[in-house]
Amino acid sequence: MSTLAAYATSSGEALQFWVLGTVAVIGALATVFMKKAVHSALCLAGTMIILAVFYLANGAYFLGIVQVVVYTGAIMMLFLFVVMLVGVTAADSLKETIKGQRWLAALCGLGFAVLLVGGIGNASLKEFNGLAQANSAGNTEGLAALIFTKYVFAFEITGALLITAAVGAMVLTHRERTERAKTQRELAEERVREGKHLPPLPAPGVYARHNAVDIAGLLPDGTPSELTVNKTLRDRGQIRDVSSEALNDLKALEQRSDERLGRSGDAASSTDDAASGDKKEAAK
Amino acid sequence: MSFPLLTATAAVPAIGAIVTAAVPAARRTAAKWLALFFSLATLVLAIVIGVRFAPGGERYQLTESHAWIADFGVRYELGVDGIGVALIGLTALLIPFVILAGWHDADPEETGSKRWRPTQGFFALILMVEAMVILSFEATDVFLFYILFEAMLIPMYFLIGGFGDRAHAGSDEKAATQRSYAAVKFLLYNLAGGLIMLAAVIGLYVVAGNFSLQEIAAARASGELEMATNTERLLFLGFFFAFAVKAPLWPLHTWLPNAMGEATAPVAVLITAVVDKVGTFAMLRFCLQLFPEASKWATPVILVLALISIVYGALLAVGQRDIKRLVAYASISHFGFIIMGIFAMTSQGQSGATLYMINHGISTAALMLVAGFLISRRGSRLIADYGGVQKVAPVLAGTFLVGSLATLSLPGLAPFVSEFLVLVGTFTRYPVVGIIATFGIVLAALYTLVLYQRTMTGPVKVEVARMPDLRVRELVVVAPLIALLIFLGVYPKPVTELVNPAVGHTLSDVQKKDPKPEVEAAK
Amino acid sequence: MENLIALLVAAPLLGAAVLLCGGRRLDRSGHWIGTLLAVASFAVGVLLFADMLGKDAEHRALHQSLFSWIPVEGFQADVAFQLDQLSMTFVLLITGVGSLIHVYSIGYMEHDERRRRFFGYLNLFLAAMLLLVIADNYLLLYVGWEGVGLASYLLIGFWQHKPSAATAAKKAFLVNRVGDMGLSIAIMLMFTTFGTFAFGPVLESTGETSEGMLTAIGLLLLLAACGKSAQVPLQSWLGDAMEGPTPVSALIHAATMVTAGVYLITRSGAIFNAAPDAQLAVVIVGAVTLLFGAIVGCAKDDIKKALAGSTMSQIGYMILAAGLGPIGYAFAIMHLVTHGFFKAGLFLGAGSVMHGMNDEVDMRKYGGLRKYMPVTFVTFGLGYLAIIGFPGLSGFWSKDKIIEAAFAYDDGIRGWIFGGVALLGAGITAFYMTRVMIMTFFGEKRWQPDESGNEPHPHESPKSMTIPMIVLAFGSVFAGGLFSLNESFVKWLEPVTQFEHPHPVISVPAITASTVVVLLLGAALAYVMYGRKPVPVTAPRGSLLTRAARRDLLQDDLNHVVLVRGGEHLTRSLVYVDHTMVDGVVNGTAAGFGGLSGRMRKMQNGFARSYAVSMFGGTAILIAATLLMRAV
Amino acid sequence: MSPVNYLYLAALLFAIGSTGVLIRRNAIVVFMCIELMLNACNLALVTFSRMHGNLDGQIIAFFTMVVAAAEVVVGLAIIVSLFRSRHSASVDDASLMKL
Repeated sequence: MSTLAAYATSSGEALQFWVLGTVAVIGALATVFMKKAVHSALCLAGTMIILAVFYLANGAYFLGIVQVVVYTGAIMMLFLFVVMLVGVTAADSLKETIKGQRWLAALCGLGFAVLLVGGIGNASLKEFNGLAQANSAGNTEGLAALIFTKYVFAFEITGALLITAAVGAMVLTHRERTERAKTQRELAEERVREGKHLPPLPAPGVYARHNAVDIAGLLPDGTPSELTVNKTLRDRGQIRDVSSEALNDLKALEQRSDERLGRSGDAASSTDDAASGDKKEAAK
Repeated sequence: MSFPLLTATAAVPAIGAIVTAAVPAARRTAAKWLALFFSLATLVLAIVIGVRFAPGGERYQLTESHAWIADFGVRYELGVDGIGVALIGLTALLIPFVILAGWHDADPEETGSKRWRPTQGFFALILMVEAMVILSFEATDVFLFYILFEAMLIPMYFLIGGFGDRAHAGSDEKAATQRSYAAVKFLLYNLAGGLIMLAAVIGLYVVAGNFSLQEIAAARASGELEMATNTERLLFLGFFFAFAVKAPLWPLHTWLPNAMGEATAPVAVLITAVVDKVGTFAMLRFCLQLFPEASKWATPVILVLALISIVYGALLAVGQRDIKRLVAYASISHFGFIIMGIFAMTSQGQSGATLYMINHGISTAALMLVAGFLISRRGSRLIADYGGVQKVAPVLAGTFLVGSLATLSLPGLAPFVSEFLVLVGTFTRYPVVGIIATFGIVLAALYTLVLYQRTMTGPVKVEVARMPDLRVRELVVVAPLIALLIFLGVYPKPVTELVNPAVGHTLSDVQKKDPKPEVEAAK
Repeated sequence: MENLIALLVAAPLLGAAVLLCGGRRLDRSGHWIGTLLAVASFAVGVLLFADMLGKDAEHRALHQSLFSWIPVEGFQADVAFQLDQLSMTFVLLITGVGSLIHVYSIGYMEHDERRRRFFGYLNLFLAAMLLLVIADNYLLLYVGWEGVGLASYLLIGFWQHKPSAATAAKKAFLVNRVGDMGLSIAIMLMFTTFGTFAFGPVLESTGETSEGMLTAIGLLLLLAACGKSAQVPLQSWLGDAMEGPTPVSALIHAATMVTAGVYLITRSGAIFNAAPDAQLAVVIVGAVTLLFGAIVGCAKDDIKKALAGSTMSQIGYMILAAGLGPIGYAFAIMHLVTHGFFKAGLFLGAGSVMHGMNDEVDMRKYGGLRKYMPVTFVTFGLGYLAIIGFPGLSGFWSKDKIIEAAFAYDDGIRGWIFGGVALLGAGITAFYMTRVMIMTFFGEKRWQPDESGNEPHPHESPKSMTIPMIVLAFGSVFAGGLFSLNESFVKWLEPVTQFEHPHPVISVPAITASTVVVLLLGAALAYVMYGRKPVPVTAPRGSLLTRAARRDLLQDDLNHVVLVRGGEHLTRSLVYVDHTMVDGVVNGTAAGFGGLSGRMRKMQNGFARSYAVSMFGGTAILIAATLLMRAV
Repeated sequence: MSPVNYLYLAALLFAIGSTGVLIRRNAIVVFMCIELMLNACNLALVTFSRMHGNLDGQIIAFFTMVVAAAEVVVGLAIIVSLFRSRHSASVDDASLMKL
């Protein structure tokens, strides 16, 4: 591998770069433009893995592995967790609300790209030393030698930073209980006192066709009752309204049973249908 | 080392301000007497300066010099020439009268206003202004002068905004609104001027390498310090703009009528008779001395602006309905004369301009303070609210008339001497300008006499029928001023002799000589 | 002797200071102090006069230098006095007539509670007027010049509670200021030309500058003279000035102050002699004014205003004479002195009439007063005969000489024109003075009770008033003859003003004869119009000319439309401009910044992404700038 | 092929990421875009390391990763608590910076 890190790359690496590079860019674009956060996260993970490959290709073996294990493995999963927590199905609307924001953003992005590319193009980057010498004692050992000598303070401080971040995350997400949790009895009494809903809330999901918690139970007239759905889902607006579906199903059922029972409707088409049905039956 | 007389003269009122401010509110009468005492002590010191100063001697005398901000070459440098001595004298002279005239202006019991007014603060602020103005007349370090030039805005701001004229048609709140408008306008105008000057001060430092007026001027004169034409002009404009705002010159004048209208009469006197003089003084001392070529370059435009000020101020004074605003516009006209005299660059013009600063200070003080007494009696600033005062309060009317006559430069009273000198000085070099400016004297007669006629003569109005005549305290304020007006009108020699050598120096700075009379020139 | 000169001014000045600052405790003695000091000044004048007569003509001028007034580099103004024959003449006239009028005022102002102040003002006037005539340079003259303006302002507006008086005072001061402007510019011009404005050096070196410059100075001095002496076009204040107490009208607006213009022109004779164009202007102004004043005098029913018109006209004569150069100066001054006598006498007579008639001034409400106030009638009558130039009386001697000199102005057409105008003026003078005389003292009594039912009871005035009138009447009768005796007056003034004998275009006896004929014609016409039939109490509408003359030939209306209205519009629009434009620019800047920050605030929409865009954009721009700098 | 191409790729990814930050309103996606930008930087650093023949670039990239990890932890915690109080993960809902 060390020979690959010379000033001119092998054609294999070139091929790899062009193929994977294209995929990485597509992944990045998808990250930005996918409506659902989950899809964005997955695309990003893909891009990161490709980057890991590039690290390896550039002789940064340790980083390549870390990229896969820590970044793609841990951090991206953390993202997915949060996405799930916040609501996996909620799709963002990509409609812009701030006037001119999109154009300005595009302009900025384009400007950055042009500037950076222009800057790199202008820089005199002809010399390539390759990592052959640096990696001679092994890449990980080389890094370790640097980290624990030259960069030891930075390393220690990043350690402290990580701990602080961990503590900070706990503090941020932790909710302090300021009062004693109510017992079940107290809750029951409270409910009676308020006189709102004495019996248990109705159960959701009359039709257990989906994971029924997010489907409202239907009232006798076929309209959904929001009471049947978990409060969290209600607040998030993630109730799936199946009432119209149910009503349509009901209609279809009725029609089918009509056909089955040979009852004819008043419309001509239905008589035709009936006639054709009769023919079918006759053919049988 | 000799006794630092100049520092002491500025320090006495400054200490007085601190002491006065420290007096508890319950003992405010003591604060008044303290303030008066300190202002009189300053006057004594100013007289000592006048005695110690030798008009024919060195240009700057009684000099003091101490290192201050060594990194930037800023020094605490003081020194006075004849012009400075005269103006220090004017300031020290007027402040006791201002304090006496404002004896009750900030007293919650006397004014009957429910608003809380710290009496001691009023007098402390006046003394503070005095200290800064005197020090600015003494400073020969450009940076030190700049700091004082700006710093005196702070006490003035509070004096205008905090202790305004009670006499309004509307309510206390409305008055307070107008007052703060006037105070903010005053502050913003002058700050804007000061900021531009700051840029020029820094520019001067970059060019010259230090802030010392004497060193720079000497280097300029000897040719050691060359300035590019454009640099010099830009720096000159930076300085001049600030001074023109303060002076004030048309069209930068609109803050003055507001400030003088809303402030109490003593504070209005402080503005126009004392603080504004720093502007014209600085033109004479800094603009001409530091930037002689640029001054000559800008002369035509400045003369035109001064001319506009003269005629425009007078015409607007005619159109005013408010006594104090009228006096303010009259002052604008007079400042036009002063600036014209300075930039005519003749001995008569500049001596006249310096004399004009003194005389205008005294005459405006006389007129404005009497107007203040009048206004405090009737509680209105509108000319239309008066009539026939002469019948009920003849002494008040008489002093008012003398003040008016001084404003219109009647011969025999001090302003005539200076105005004529300015006109002659201008005429010898710029005849047309001189002739147009002479129209100002007709207009001056118009606005002062119309004011006198409308307020003092005619049938007695019901509201003024019981107006008391001048009280002893008020007479003590006005009588010396009038006596001084007459004395300086008949015998201005003491002042002119003080001023003449300094003017000679200034003229040699700009390398201008008086035009020869035609008859001699022909020979 | 010359040390006494300052006393002339000092005495009345002291009086003014004492009386005006003295307060109430001088109320009872004030008029005596004032009169005493005026008389003292007169006594000093007489003393100096006697001394002067004792010297030979060439060495009579005295000079006193007090102190350096305004010492500035290249500019010397001294307080110094010069008393030559010309000044001496004025000093005697001013202090003499002034003292008489002080005496008269004791009686006239007896019932006025502010009499002390009145005498203070009178003394102030005397001091200023004396300063004017004895100053040895133009700047000090200017001080006196404005000083008399001030005194005149104070005295016209003495009854300040009357708005008309206050307005008249202001008008007088303002119109005078226009003239003063001329004088001050003239002084500046002298300074730039000669480097000085003392009489001696300026008048001696007139030959060293161009005629154009001298013409300019002369015209400016003429403007000054027009203002002070109520000459066209600055004459409008004099009629209104009659709002002041009558002694004021007599002293200031007839005898002394208004003649200051004549003094100025005569004093500056050397300048005018070298500038014929300026002289022509002076002559034209004098001629126009003498007709103007006479016409106005014919139409006025107010006795004082009729006399004011007459004053204007007579001063027109003097100005005309002064404009004629060396042939006229002496006669101008002579007429000035005789006029001082008879016009003061006439005004005092008018005051006496008003005093007896409850301050009624309308001549149509007089009539037949000769029976009630005989002394007044006789003295007034003598003054009347003197002013119309009745042969033998003062006015005849002086006016006739002026007419002669006018005919001698030029060999050609100019002599005829100005001589003719002067002659015509004499006729009109006779007409309007006869009219005044008849309407006041002859005919039926026409006075009626006023609204409150007080009927006037005409009576003779007290002694303090009649004695000055008698003294002045003596002057009106004999002064002219005395002066003309052996040409004594002309010779007296010759060292100062020079003198040339006039050579009129027609013979002198012919002129004298025609003058007499013309004045008889004028008097006869007046008698026919007013003496033969009763005078209506309310004025008839009159011809167009009469109506115009009553309104001072529409000059006031012109002033009103052009100056007052125009000025009001100008100031009002300027106030508007100042508020909306000059201040508006400033306030607009402030409002502009306010508006801009309002806009900027909208950019601060609170959305983090917006801020992020600006950050990114800013970074991009910074990088771009860095790269560009590199590239450059 | 020259390794400079890696730098171009990094620049492109960085620009894409920045555009994403500006366009997206979902805080989580914004965060992902930031990660993308960080990764782009890392790629550049690694490439630089290769160019210069020493490992310092990699070290910096390593530190970047650590810091990114810390940042993600805290950032996500903030998002979670924000979501708890506002029931939304949109960055536009938190427009408290305006008066």
